[in-house]
Parts: sequence; C-alpha cells; structure tokens
Amino acid sequence: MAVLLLAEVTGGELAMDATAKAVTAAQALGDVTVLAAGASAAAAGDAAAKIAGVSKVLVAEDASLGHRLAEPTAALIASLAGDYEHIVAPATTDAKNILPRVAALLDVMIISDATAVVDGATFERPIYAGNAIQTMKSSDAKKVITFRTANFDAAGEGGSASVETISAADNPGLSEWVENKVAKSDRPELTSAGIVVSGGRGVGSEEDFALIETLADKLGAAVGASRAAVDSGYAANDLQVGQTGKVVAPELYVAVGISGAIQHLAGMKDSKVIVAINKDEEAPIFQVADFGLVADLFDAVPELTQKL
Amino acid sequence: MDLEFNETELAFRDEVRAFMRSELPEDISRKVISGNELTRDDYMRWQAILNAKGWLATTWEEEYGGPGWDAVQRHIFSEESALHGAPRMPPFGLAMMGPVLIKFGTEEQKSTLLPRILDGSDWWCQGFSEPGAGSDLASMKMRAERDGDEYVLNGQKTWTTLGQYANKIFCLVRTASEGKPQASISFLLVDLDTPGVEMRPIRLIDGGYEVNEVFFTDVRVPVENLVGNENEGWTIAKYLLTHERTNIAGVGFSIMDLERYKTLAQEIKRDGMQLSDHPIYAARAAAIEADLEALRITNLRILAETRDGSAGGVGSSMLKLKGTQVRQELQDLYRSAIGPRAATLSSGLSHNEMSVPYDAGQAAQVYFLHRKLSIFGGSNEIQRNIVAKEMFRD
Amino acid sequence: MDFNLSEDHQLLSNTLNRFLGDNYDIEKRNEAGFTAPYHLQDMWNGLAELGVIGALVSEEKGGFGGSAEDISVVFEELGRSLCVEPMLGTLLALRVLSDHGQDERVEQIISGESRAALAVYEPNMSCDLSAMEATAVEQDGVWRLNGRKSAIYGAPGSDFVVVAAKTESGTGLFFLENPVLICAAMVDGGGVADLVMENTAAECLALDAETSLTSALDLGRIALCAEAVGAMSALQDLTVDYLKQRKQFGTTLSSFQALQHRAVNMQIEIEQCRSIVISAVGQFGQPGGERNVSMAKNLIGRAGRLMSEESIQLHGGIGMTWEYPGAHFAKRLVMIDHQLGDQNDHAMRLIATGAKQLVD
Amino acid sequence: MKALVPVKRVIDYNVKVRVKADGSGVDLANVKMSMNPFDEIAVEEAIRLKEAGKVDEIVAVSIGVKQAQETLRTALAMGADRAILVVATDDVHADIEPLAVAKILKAIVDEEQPGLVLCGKQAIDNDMNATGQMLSALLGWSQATFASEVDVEGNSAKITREVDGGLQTISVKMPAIVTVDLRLNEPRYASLPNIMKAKKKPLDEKSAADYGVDVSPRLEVVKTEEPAQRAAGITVGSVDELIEKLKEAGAV
Repeated sequence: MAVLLLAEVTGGELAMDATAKAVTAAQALGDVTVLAAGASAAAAGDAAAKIAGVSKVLVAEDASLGHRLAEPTAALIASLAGDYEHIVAPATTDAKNILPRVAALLDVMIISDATAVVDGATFERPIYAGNAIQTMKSSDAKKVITFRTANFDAAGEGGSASVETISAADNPGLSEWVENKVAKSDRPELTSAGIVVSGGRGVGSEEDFALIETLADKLGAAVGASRAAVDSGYAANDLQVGQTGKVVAPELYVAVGISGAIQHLAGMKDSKVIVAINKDEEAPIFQVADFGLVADLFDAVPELTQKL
Repeated sequence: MDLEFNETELAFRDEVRAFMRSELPEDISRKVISGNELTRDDYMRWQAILNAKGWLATTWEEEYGGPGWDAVQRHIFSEESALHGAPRMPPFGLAMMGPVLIKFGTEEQKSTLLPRILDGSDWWCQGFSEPGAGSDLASMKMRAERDGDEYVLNGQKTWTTLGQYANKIFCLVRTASEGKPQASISFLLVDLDTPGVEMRPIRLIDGGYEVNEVFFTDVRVPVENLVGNENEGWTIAKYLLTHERTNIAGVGFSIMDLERYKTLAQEIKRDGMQLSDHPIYAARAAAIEADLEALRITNLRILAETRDGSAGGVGSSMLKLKGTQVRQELQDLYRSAIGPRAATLSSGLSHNEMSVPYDAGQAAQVYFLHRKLSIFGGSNEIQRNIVAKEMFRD
Repeated sequence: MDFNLSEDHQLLSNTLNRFLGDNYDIEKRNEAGFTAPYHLQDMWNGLAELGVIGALVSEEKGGFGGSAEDISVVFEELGRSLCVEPMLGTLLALRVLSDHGQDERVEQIISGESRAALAVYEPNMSCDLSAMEATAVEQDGVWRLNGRKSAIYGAPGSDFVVVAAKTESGTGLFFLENPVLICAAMVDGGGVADLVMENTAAECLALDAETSLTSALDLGRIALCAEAVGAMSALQDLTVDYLKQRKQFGTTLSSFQALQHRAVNMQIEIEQCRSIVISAVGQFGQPGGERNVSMAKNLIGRAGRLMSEESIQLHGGIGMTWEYPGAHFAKRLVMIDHQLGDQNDHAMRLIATGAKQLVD
Repeated sequence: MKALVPVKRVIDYNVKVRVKADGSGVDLANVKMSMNPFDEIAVEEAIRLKEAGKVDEIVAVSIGVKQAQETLRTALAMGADRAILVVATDDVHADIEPLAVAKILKAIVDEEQPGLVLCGKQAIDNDMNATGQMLSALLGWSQATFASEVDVEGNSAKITREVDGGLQTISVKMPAIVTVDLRLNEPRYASLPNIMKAKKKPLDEKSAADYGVDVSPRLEVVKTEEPAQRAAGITVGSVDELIEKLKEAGAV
C-alpha cells in the first residue's frame, strides 16, 4: 500500500504547511513517497525528507516542470503511477490543475478536496459549497485524491527519508509560461496563516480596506476578503475566501463587515475561533461566530487595533 | 402550463361519469346529497356494485383485486363520486386495513382477509383513539398482555366511526411497558363478537349516531391476529395514516354543496328578495366560489407533483386545512340561508311539510356535524404543525 | 395537466429575475418610486432591451408574446422585486393601441422610445364601464373631451395618454399627446396622475372600444394578481427568515406555535393565490373567463391584506419601519386591491355575471 | 474556429441546499435549477470571442438528464449557435461523474473538431473541479485552468490564470481546453427576442450509448450528511469585552 504525494513546490521552495498537512492525511493510507518536481526541486526534496512520516522522496528537476504547467507534471506522475495505489496532493490550485489530468490519464476518477479518510477507498468530501458532506467509496484500482489542508494537522518534523533523483517525462510542449503577477506581501500566506482577518462589502471602499490590513498586521495575520469585497474591487482576487476561493481554517478568523453568505461560510467555518464584527445584528455571520460584536466597523476596528 | 387532463384521463372521466349515471342508485345519491345518514344496507349495495366493476379498492395493487389506477385516476374517480352523490365508502377496510395487510400482513392474513373486505363479509372499524389519547396517539394506554398463544386485552377505545356496522376492529395496543412510548405499541385485529368486547354509541352534537366507544375487558385474542411484529405497531399506524389519502381536499363535495346552495338561493326569498340577489349572501357565495376555484387548482397542482414523484408531505396537510375551511364555510352559508326554519329539527316534519326544498331541513344539523372536519384525521392545528415543521426547517 | 412553466417562460422569468436582482435593489427602488417621474429611465430602457415590454403584445402586433401567461410570468417577477416601473399603464395602453391598428405607436412603445398610459377610471367609477361620465363630442371635425380621469397609472413622464370617454356609439378611445396631468406618487411608490379635460381636443382611435377595453383591463387585473403572487412569496421569504433568526426569550420566534400557525395560514393563502392566477390565466379569452379574473382579483384582495397585516405583525416594530423592505411589500399588497377594481367590486362583478355551471 | 462549451444543469446558486433526511443525497424536488454559473461565464466568453471574429460557431453541450434541455436553451438564448443534449440518465438525483462526462465530450470533440473548448472551472453542485482537466488529458490537448483573461491569437492563446498568491499568464497551443474563473466576464441576460430565436436553433438529442461511453459511477455515494453545526456563540457588548473573551479563549 504505497502513496505518492505531490509536494507543493513554489519557485523551488517547499510549501511546508500544505505539504505537511497532506502528509498527515496520506499516512492513513500507507507508506508515503513524496514527489518534489520543479525546474529546481532539490532543496524542496530535502525539506520534504525531514517531514515525519515520509519514507522516501523523489526529486525531479527539469525546466519543463517549472511553473507547474499541467501537461508535463501530469505526464511525470502518470509515468510513476504503477508503483502506487494512491496518488495524492494538498488541494492547492496547482494540484487541482494537475491531479484531475493524472486521474484521466490513468482512467480513474478524482476525489477532490477530501476532508477525511474513512478507509483506503472511502473518503469524505464537501459538496454544494460545504452544505453537505458526502462519503464516497471508490471502486477504482488507483485512487487520485486532493486533500483539503484546512482539515488536517501538519505532520511534524524529524523525518529522515531517503532522497532519489528521477528524470522528467517527455514534455508534450503544449503550453509555455509567460509571466507571474504575484502579490508581494510580508503577511502570512492565507491558507496556512494562524490568524486571518477578512473584510466584506461593509468596508465600503478600497481605501478603507486599509483598516483590515492594519488590524491584520497588528495580529500578524493574513488578509482575506468576501466575494462581495473582491467583486467591488476593494481587495485582490486571490484574497477571496469561500466556495470558489480559498478555504481556510485558522486558529482565529475575524470577519469584518461580512454578512456571511453560505458561499463565504463554506470557506471559513472550520476555523477554531470566529469573531464577527457587523452593524447588522441579523447578519448570518453571527450564527457561526463564537464572539459577535454588533458595531460600526469604522469605530470598532480602529479601537480593536489600538487596544490589542 | 396546461390545466387540462390528457385524452386518456378525459376518456377515463367519461367512463366514470357514465358508470355513475347508470349504476348509482338514485335513492342513495339523494340521501348523500341531502346529508342524510346512510344505512349499512346503502353502503353494502354500493360496495357490491363497485366490487362487481372492480373499482372498489382503489388503492390496492391489481394482484389483490385493485383496479391498478394511478394518482390522477384515483382523483378523478373520487371527484366524480362526490359530484354524483355516491357514498364516500368508509375507509377503514378498503383504504386502511387493506393497504396495511398488503404491506405488513402474512400470506395467510392476506389470502383470508383481503377477499372478505372486498365482498363485504368483514366491515372493519378503527381502534386508535382513546379517551386520553387523541391527536397525541402515542400516549394510548390499552394493554395487551401475552398469555400463551393469546393476548389479553384491557382498556377502552373511542371515536370508533360506524362501529355499529362493523364485525371487526383493528387496534393499537400496548405490548410492553418499557422504552419509548412509540416502541411498545402493537397492531392487533379483534373480532367484535369476542367475549368481553362491548360497544356503546356516542351521540353527537347533531343528535345523530356515527361514532362509538368500545370497551375491552379481559378480551382474549389469538397471537396470529398480530399484524407485523410485536411492538411494530407505531410504524404500521404511521403508514396507515400517511398512506395516500385521496380526495382529502373534498373539492367534489364542496362543488356539490355550492351548486346546492346556488339552487337554494334561487328558490328562497328573504323579505321579498331572491336570496341569489341578496348582496350580502351573494358576496359571501362569490368569495367562497373564488376560494373553491383556487382550491380546485391547488389540488390539481399537488396531484401533478405527486404524479411527478416530487410531492412533499405538506401538500396533503394544506389541502386538508383549506378543504375543511371551505366546506365548513359552505355549511355555514347553507345553514344561514335557510333562515328561521333552520331551527326546526327535520325529524319532526316530513319532507312534504317543509316549505323549503326537501333536503334543506337538516342544514343546521349538518352544519354542526361538520365541525368534525377540522378535528378528525389530525386536527387542523396538527396539520399546521406539520406544515410549520417543514417551513422552519433549516 | 402540467403546472410547470414552459421552457421559454422559465427563461424569461430567469432573465427578469436576474436583471432585477442585479440592478434593482430596494433602496434604489424606494428612491425612484417616490421622486418624479417615479421610475428609473435606465431600468425602463433595460427592460425594453430585454424585450420585456414586447412580451405584453403578440407577435402579429409586433411584440414577442402577449398571452395571459406571458403577462403573468413578467408581472410575477416584477412583483418579486417590487418594481415601480410603469409596466401596468404600459400594458393597458399597448393592448388598446394594438387592438386598434396603431402599429407604429405600438412599435415605439415596445422599443422604449416612447411611453403611454391609459385613462379609464374616474372618481365615481370603478369596474363598471357604464358608470363612465367623461364624454367625447365631435365638433367641426374635431373631437372634444370633457370630464375628469383619475388613477392613470404610469402617466407621469409618459409621452401620450389614451383616454376612454363616452360617445354616442359607446365607449370610445382618444389619443392625447403631451397631456396636462396632475401627477403624484402612489402610497406604495410609482407614478399616477389625474387628467382634467375641458373641451380638450383629441384624436379619435375608436368610437366603441368596450370589448377591447374590457379585455385590456382584465389582462391588467391578471397582471396585478401575478404581481401580488410574486410580492407575496418574496414577503413570505422575508418573514420566515426573520422568524428563524430573531430571538426573544432566549429562543427563535419560529419556535412559538402562535407565530408558526399564522405563518402557515399565510403560506396556504399564497398557494391559493398562485392557483387562482393559474385559473384566470387558463380561462382568459374563454367564455366566462372574466369570472375567473374576478375570482382572482377578489381572492388576491383578501389574501393581500392578510399577508400584509400578518407580515407586519410577525415582524413586530421592524415591520413598521420605512427602512425594512418587508414594509414596502406589505404596502404594495394592500394597494394592489385598489387598482382596477377591488375585492368588493369584483364580488359584484361575479354576482352580476351570474351562476356558471360548474358540473357539465 | 468552432468553440465547444459544455454546460451543466445544477441547483440554482441562490437556493439553500437541504440534505434529505435519509442521507441519500440532497433534496432536488421542486428546487429551482439553473445553468452552472461558471458555465455561463464560459458561454459568455465564447460569444465575446465570436463577436470579436475569433470564433465562428458556438456549440453548447449538456450531459445529464433530459431536463438539461432547458439549460441548453439558455445557452442558445445567450448566443450559442446550436446545442447537443446527451441524455445519460433519467434520474434527476444522479450525477454523471467528470470522467464519464469527459469521455463523452471527447467523442463529441472528435466529431465536431472544435478549436477551443471553454468550460466552467467547477460545477457548484459536486464542486469537483475536474472535467476540463480530464477532457484535456483524454484529448492530449493543452490545458489552461482558472482563466481570468483569454486572449486568442492565431495558433495560440494567452491565458491569465488565478492561482494561489496571484496571477499566472501562460501561452497554450491551440486546440486548447480553457476552464474559466469567476472574474473572466459578466454573463449577459438572455433577452426575450433571443429566447424566441433560440427556439429555432438546432438542438440534437443523443444518448451516452450513442458515444459508447459507460457512465456507471466509479465513486459510490455511501451517504450524504449535513455538515456539523457550530455551537452557538455569544454576543459581546464592546471591543474591551471582545479582547477579554479572546484572551480567555487563548486566541490572541
């Protein structure tokens, strides 16, 4: 019972949080081999080898594997698939791009965004924006799964897995990377942050979104936003928390001026502690909040920032 | 959007109509339309006619002697029955006992009891309610203690409709003393001529005799009379009560009643004014007519949902609620239309002596009797609870 | 027997639902509905572009629909978002214009280029056209109108008004460009006007248009009833949500049986109203179909008041505030009864049209 | 160039989903159904490409129950030229898995030879996010997921993708599969004249068997449950009280 886990590698570096959480999920299925693939991936492979519970690391370095283009990476994974019963990854946008392609190459179904492992063939996953949880049993010989990291604890460090270098598969040459526009930020990454402060339509403007950012910086938190705030242009696309955006589960989630549409709740309701600040006492967000403050955010947020 | 029945359904309706016109005895329909009590013989005559046609047990599968109708056909049949003044056949054997036996009975029970329902050998009555358990049926108390191959029954049942005509009763009995109240109830069949069974009439508000109370003192019943397993009675009772109830809205009855009122309103004068021209009466009748037309369509809409397999349970609750409101409103309108003569008990005068149409003399009594509509079959408040539960579900 | 909307109607309903949902929130609506010209020109243009105005007239008359069902689909959606756009007045005017060969004017109205209203009602008249007092007399080849018209829906800001007035041959229709109107907002938002005519010169469209007028008014009634059903379901959603959320005595209002039962009664009446609209739509144009229209208007009048009063009561104080959307739905549902004949007028019409044979 | 747009009939975005009491799935009885919102964006993008002269025919495809015909009419009313309905089940509760959908789509692509397939990035019912990627693998075509900008130029297309941490632009060879994200465009409303015109546009009905694809599921649904509810929280009266409670909870 062997598991191949696609490590999350960005610019040659291992995204430790996402990868370590997926390792926890994968350990329930069998012996975990991590694949670190990229234009440069050796350092990421070494880092993955130190995750407790990883028994082997494969490092594939090739220019074609840079920027996570789906076709060459999927071809590589499919070529390795013979040795593994499970092929898994953290449910990042990269893995969501690649793993369904792998599954189709192997003629099996994908199980995306799994939130729990019942047994080697049976998994739980949310459907309808988290309004229902489905338990699914796979009849495929190989299971291809992405795990929603918000639902698993990160595996610890202290492993010492062997590292083996392998070569890339043939690059079909169907697509090329052009450029990245990465939001530069010193703040923690949204999906792995311990604290998230999110703003909604109630914040009212792009300028006033600074209120959210100031509070986040005070708390050492990542910044998130509701779809309404993103659509209104107050916040960048990649900050969207919700069904069609990021799913987060930090220790503390502070929702400011967010009414709490079900699609937003789907992205944050697994957070440990939820705080809601909204002037509308009927806002649905209060139904999931541990601590609700009915107040004008323009008074409450600066006060909170100052007193913390 | 299409409000009409399809061609097959229309042909079926015509067939039912022709049957009603040629086969329904006129003396029976007169009684039904005027609200007179039917005798056991009246029911048995109509039952035999329906049985001969194969149209008696409308909800049974064909292999047991049902006609194999779908929901729309059953609706058409019950509407046409009402519109032509056919008796509403007591549901206890045909609509309750039969489906329960088909679903939960042993082969032996099915093969002996089902034919007896059809040919009229058995008239079943219902032993559910007790003096201390009405809408809250799970609080019933009548006990059945196991003694060898027999159960020994002690307790009382009440509101036993037309028990005076019956030879058999199906009862909910308590067969265990522990656990949830719902989990210690069994479904038991009892011959009414068993020693220790005593039936007494309950005279109702209108002076008539329709329901009974039944007393059980050390009544011994063989264990073979159990339906389903011991302590499975609640499941069976729920199945029986939620088993599709056709014609719950009683649209056909109300249409007949409205027609009857309109005829009356053209015959009666009040202070020299034709009642049909009396602005207050006419306005009330107009409002009822609007409500009834809406109800007719609501009924068809819910029927179409049932046919398409997506009806929620709340549909029949809504139909029961509005249907009984409309019917009670009509009884009230009819009663008031009669005027001062409504106060005269009809049994005191022969039809020839009444100056109003022969069937009008009983209007007040029928009005009082029909207060039952919003109480039985799950009171209207219970129906509101059912709808509310669905409405306020998260 | 099929009570589902046809594919086209479902699409039309979806389009309107989304268009109004995206562009027409309650604050915007309240702002527009009480400020002259009591509607939003860009919304009107949007509705014209989507072909919604054309849905009120048949294809042969230059529209895209025109059946009673088309009209009920459109108005139910308008009701759901409490739209104050002058669709009712436009419907009435369009129908009589298209009945009398005014193809060019019909085309202009459908495209949104110009807008018209129909002046029928008078201070002393409700449903019964024979009670009309306004007159039209031809003098030296010019028709002159006298009398006062009231409750001309959608007239403020319209380009012309079609006026009904008594002629020697019956109830005629007259065309009045740039009329001098006494304009006001309605209690529940939207524009309305009175028109005082003193030897006012007008173009004659028809000398006896009673059949056409009655048909147009009946379609208007169906439209109002469908609008009411849309408004009722939106209001019921608000009310049920409120009962589920609002807590008193440590529990949600929805756990109190006294309130549950009232909400259930409301729900049943909505279903009844939906059914009676289906009945009126299905019978429109059939012999006796006007009775179903009157049944609908009568029932909607009674149920609208029930919905309005009960929803306010169930909301408590918040239901009384201008800020709360539910209050405006509640107002609209009562005021619909005042348009094109109320429950009593239609009960009278039912009585007057006599008994219909229910069993054939 | 021909564009193929697969569209799915799903429970309407605004409907509150309810799990059936017996755990067999979600309740779809009397529930409003609509086109998957991401698929609407894909249809809109195809229309815009056609308006820009880069696409000359738009074929909409839906795979599922017969009622999906209504979803295809929506696509036609928006501006698609013709439609193919593949009836793969008559059970409204059955969800055809992305793998089976991708296989049917592959067969249609082989027949239709489009230069571009535009899909929604995920369907809002099963949230699987897989069909486009799977179709791309089966065809051996280039793949660009989560597109927020699509720029077709001759034999290649420049696609900007929404990825973790920002945006990535890639260039793909045509023919390509593009899955679209939320912010690519604002779909238009189907106007009534266009709804009427759509009635006359061709809609072919096929079955899964016509394409020789086995649609039996690989994943068996064991049960469907309501998600765990969060325990009710408390309302605090002031910022000070909030800070105090957060300290008590160890959250700050």
